[in-house]
Amino acid sequence: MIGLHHYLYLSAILFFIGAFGVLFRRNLLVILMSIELMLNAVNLSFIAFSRYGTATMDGHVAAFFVMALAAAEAGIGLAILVMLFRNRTTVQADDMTLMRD
Amino acid sequence: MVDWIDFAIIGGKAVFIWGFALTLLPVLIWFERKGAAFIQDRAGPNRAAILGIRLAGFIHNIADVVKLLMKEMMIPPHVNRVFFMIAPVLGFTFILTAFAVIPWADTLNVGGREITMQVANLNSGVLFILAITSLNVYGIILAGWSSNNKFALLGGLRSTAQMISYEIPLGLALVGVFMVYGSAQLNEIVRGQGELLFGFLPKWGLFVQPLGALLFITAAFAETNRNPFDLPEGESEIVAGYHVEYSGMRFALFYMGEYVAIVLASAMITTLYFGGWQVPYFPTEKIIASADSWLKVMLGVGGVGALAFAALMLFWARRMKIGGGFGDLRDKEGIILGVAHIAIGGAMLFFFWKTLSMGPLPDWGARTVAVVAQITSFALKTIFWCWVFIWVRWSLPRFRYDQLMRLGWKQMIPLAFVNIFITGLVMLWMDR
Amino acid sequence: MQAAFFYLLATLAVAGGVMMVSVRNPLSGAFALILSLCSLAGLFAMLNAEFIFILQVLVYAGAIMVLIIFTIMLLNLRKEELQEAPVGWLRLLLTATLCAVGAFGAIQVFGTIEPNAATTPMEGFGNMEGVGRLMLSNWVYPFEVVSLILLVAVVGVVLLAKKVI
Amino acid sequence: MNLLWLIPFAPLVGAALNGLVALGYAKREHGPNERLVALIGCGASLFSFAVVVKLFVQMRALAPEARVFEQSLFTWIAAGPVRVEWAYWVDALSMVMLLVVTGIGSLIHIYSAGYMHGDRGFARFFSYLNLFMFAMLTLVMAKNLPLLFVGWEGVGLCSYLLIGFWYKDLANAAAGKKAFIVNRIGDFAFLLGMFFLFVTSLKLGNPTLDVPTLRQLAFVHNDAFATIATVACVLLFVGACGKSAQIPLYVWLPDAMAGPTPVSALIHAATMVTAGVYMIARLNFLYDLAPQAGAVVAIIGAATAIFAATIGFAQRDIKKVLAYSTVSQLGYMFLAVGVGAYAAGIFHLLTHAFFKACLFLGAGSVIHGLSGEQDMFKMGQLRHHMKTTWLTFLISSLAIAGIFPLAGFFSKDEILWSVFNARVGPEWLPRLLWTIGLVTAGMTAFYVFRAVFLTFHGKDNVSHDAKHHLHESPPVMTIPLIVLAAGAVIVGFLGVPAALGGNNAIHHWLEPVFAGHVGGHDLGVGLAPAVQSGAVAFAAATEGHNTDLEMLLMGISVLVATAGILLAHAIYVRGGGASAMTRSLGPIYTLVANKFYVDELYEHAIVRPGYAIADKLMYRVIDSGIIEGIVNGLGITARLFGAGARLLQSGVVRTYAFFMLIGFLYLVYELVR
Repeated sequence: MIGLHHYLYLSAILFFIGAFGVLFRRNLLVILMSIELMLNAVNLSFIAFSRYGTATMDGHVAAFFVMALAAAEAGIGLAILVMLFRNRTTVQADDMTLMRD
Repeated sequence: MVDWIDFAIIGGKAVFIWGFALTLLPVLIWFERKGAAFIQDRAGPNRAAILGIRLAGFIHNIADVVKLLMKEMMIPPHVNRVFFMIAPVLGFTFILTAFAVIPWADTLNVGGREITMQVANLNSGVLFILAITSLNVYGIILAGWSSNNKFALLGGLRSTAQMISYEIPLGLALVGVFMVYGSAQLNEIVRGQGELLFGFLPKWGLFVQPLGALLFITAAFAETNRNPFDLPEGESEIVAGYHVEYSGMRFALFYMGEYVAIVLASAMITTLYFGGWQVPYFPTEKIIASADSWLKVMLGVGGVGALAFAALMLFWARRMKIGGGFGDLRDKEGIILGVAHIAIGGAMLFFFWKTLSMGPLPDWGARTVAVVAQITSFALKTIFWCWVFIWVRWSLPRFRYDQLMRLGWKQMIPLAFVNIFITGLVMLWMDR
Repeated sequence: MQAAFFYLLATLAVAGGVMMVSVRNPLSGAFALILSLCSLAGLFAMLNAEFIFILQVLVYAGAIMVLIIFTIMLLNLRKEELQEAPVGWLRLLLTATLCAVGAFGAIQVFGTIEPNAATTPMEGFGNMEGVGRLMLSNWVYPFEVVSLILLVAVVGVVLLAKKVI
Repeated sequence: MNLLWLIPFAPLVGAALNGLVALGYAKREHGPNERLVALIGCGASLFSFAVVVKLFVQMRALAPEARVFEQSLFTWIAAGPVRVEWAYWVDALSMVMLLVVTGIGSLIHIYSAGYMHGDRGFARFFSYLNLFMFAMLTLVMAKNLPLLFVGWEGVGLCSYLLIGFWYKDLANAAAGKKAFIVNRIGDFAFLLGMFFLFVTSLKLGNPTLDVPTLRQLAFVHNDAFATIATVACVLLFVGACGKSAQIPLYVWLPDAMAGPTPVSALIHAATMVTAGVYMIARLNFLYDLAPQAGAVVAIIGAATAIFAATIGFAQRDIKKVLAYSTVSQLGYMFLAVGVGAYAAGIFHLLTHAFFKACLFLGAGSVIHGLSGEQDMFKMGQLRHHMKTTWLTFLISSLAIAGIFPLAGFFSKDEILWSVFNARVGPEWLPRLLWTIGLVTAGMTAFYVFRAVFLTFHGKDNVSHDAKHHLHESPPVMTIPLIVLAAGAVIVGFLGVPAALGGNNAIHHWLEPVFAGHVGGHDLGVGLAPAVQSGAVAFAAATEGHNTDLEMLLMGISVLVATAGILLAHAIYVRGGGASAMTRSLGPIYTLVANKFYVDELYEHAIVRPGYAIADKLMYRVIDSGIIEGIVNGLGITARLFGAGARLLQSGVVRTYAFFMLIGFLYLVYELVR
């Protein structure tokens, strides 16, 4: 029988796959996508808790909010990325070091 | 527990709706060709024949299929092979999936078993369709990008932007429908359209949501990349858009995908704004109650219609003969069709005569009659809308790209908001 | 049956994720991610979250990922731009180890949580109406805030995307 | 009593109003309407006076033991066991002070309206004056020591503000600073004394600083209080020294004459400087427990009296003479309270308020008439020009000299009689103190009449310019003078001793306060023997069991005073004036004229070393070296840390994410653990 733990473990694994992507990759696009994966992993826990934990739909609402924010984040992030690419013709995160000093 | 009969029923329903959509494909292509010919005042395809039967060019489709199947499927160099091959399949599959929630008749009660006449009775079916169609863009985008061709890429980009843009007014126009019928479940919406407005007007979406209907239809045209919104494949600008590098059956898949999308859009328009499977003025109960008369009328009208058609065919065959004809089997086409229709009409009239002496229909029979009537209603409306798609295509010129975007963002989205607002106001005023 | 579906979808989700972080081409990565997201949508459906399942497909797969792919195509990166500078083995090992440790730890934490509602969910659980009612009653303030954030995002994106600021 | 709060707050409102007016006109070309300002200022003061008189009438109607009014406005401090109310409390002693403060204060307000006419800071002056009234009344009416201290500091502040009223003159500002700083030394001691009292009451399980409660505690637990009484009393007396200008903290008062003359009259003669005396009288129960402290007070008082009188001989400035006279007379009062004759001290305070205020105002009138001239050697023969001033000044001078039957006679002789009979210290001490007092009385007569003769009689040294403008002051100034002079004549009869057939009304009025009667409760039952030392002196002064001796002593003091006057007359009217005396005394005169070089002594002994310590040790070593070193060290350390931490800021987003992950892992670890 598949229970809460299965979903939570899957969520943890997906979250850290996403974290690995954020940490390891240099391409800003991939980093952005990794963040989306992390958000989704969290959504999975929300939904799983909603189903097996509280049996209310609050988790669904939370997941909805996460999705809305993810949409906003993706829009803004991509707009910034496009601007960056226009100005510096690169999407490598390691090249963006203007904040260093 | 889902037992095997349920599975079988679901499978049957899936086969039915897909069969319906795919059967409409050649019809649509025929429509397109003949419609174009009609509007351009020419004959259109009329050569391909099997044993002389051309069915006014319908048989030409078979020749097309054979041609496309026999053609070499080119894979140009410098393309991303995997994506190049996946892309056409994606577009086609997603659209077919969306048919799962289209209802085509009222719920059928047979042997204590309730059979909903849609593959999946999802609670938010409309959104499901939106979701699936939004995936449809991947096929185009992928094809455009993987072709490694600047025209293809431009077509893909245009297509993506256009589809994302018009999804918004599409969805917003739907909100009005949700509000009026209080549900996002397609079957519920259709059921809500069975009532009468002011006692004489069917409560169709078209009448309660005129602005919404207009917006939805327009956006649906854009979503299917049909004229006047066929920028992605604008042949005069970017050759053929995203599928410029495709050939053979892969090209055919794109082509079919487009027509299936038209069918889906027509089905959606029908379901949401034109009463779906509802027969105007005859809600399900009424049809069941007067199933005998319905059966008689259907058989009688069908039989007489078939005989009349047969007469027409025979008359045409005689004229052909007088005119000299082609000198081959084609000359016999009118006689063959006429004889066939005499047989069909005779059979129907025979059954009509039988029903006169028959007692009242059993319950399942009555219900089946109702379902058949509703399916017919649904099919006729859908086919009508398919025809409208063709009609518009050959009547209107194409937008310029910036006009397209301006229309979408600056006119349709605000209008959709206005529609929601007005709907809300009216509902408040009417107090539901 | 349920277990089979779960493991199938879970495998697909994990495989998609792993592929996304490992393939070099961002477009391939994006499609891998779409695979992963769609598998997650399936999992949501398995959890009786019908509305969220549809939203997942509609918003994530249908909008966000399209936007990302659109951007990838818009930038139209050349091969050399797609190439990342090689990352040292040490870094790979370190990151992977840390993430593995983190996942292990998170699993440990999750393992302590006891489910308390394993029964079949009530009628209408997870449908659009239920979620909508909850969202506009208990969660109406967050809801409004989210709408404001979206508005801000729209304005921000329009401003950012203008060539001349 | 519900009216109590009106007494201090009416002047406060006046101060606020006039302060606003002053602020509003600060940048304008013309000053505000003087009539209005004076109306507000004098009105507030007179209103308070009216309320006080009403209360006085009410109080007189009560039985002597019940003569207490009380009102608590709100809780001011509530911290742990401490509860300090903003409470007003008026008994017989406070009532005397209230009458003095509001009555004489009102007169001086009125006088000021004339004296300050045309000054740019007219509204500011009245605002300060009203504020002073508020602070002084708070001091007098305070139920507890912290509130008293508020008033104490408040009057100090107003004193500072008013001394430096003409702040554009650097000397005035310096004088204000001097007064303030010297007062702070006393305040410090005062605070320490207060803390001693508080700790004692805390140990007794009833932490309080309310005067009546402390009094009750002192009576019930007089052992506990006796152990700390001496220390506390000496500390409080140091505070009183600062406020009331006693040795060694008297140096600020003569300099304080830099302020406008009404200020000198009100603050530095009649009211504020007597706060020390009032405070000791208020805490009489404590001083009764500490005879040694009383002796210290008496000795310091006597020393101050004669020392200041000596300096008064050689001053040229008319206000300085009066200032030293004030110091001297305050010494007298301390002498009285030191030997336990609190009523005599308060009586002298009362009479002194009248005649000294009158003298100051008279001097002010003279200065006003002479367009700001203060040097007595540039005056003379003014009696022809300023008749009213001359007469009132003369009467007040006779009063301060102690000529029968003016006010000074009765109060001074009562003090001398009390001292003569006192039981403080060894046997010879009261006699010595008495002798000093007597000598001082003669000296007082001499230097006061020196001033009278130099100013109004003698040679006419008025400069030509000044003579041109010479005029009698307007009625608004002379009327207060007349009232005060009348007071200087009449007030003495409140305390006619039994020896002269009087009933000593003021003593009877104050009896409940000093004999242990509080609010109708007879706490004097079971008094410790120590408590009674004051009561004995008091009894000796009032019962008059030795009438003959008392009469004799009175005669001696009057003779001494008359001798002083005659000597002054001989020198300054008939003789060659100052030059002859200067010649005959030579270096001694120089010494006295320079105030015994006390200021210079302080300058070299305290101020210069203080500066040196502040500069060389505090500034250069501690502040620049240690404190700034610490601060700079912190800065340098932070910068070093920053330089180290900056290495972490690579600007690479992934690195930051890496640190976030590590933090997250730690969180997970904490959860798992």
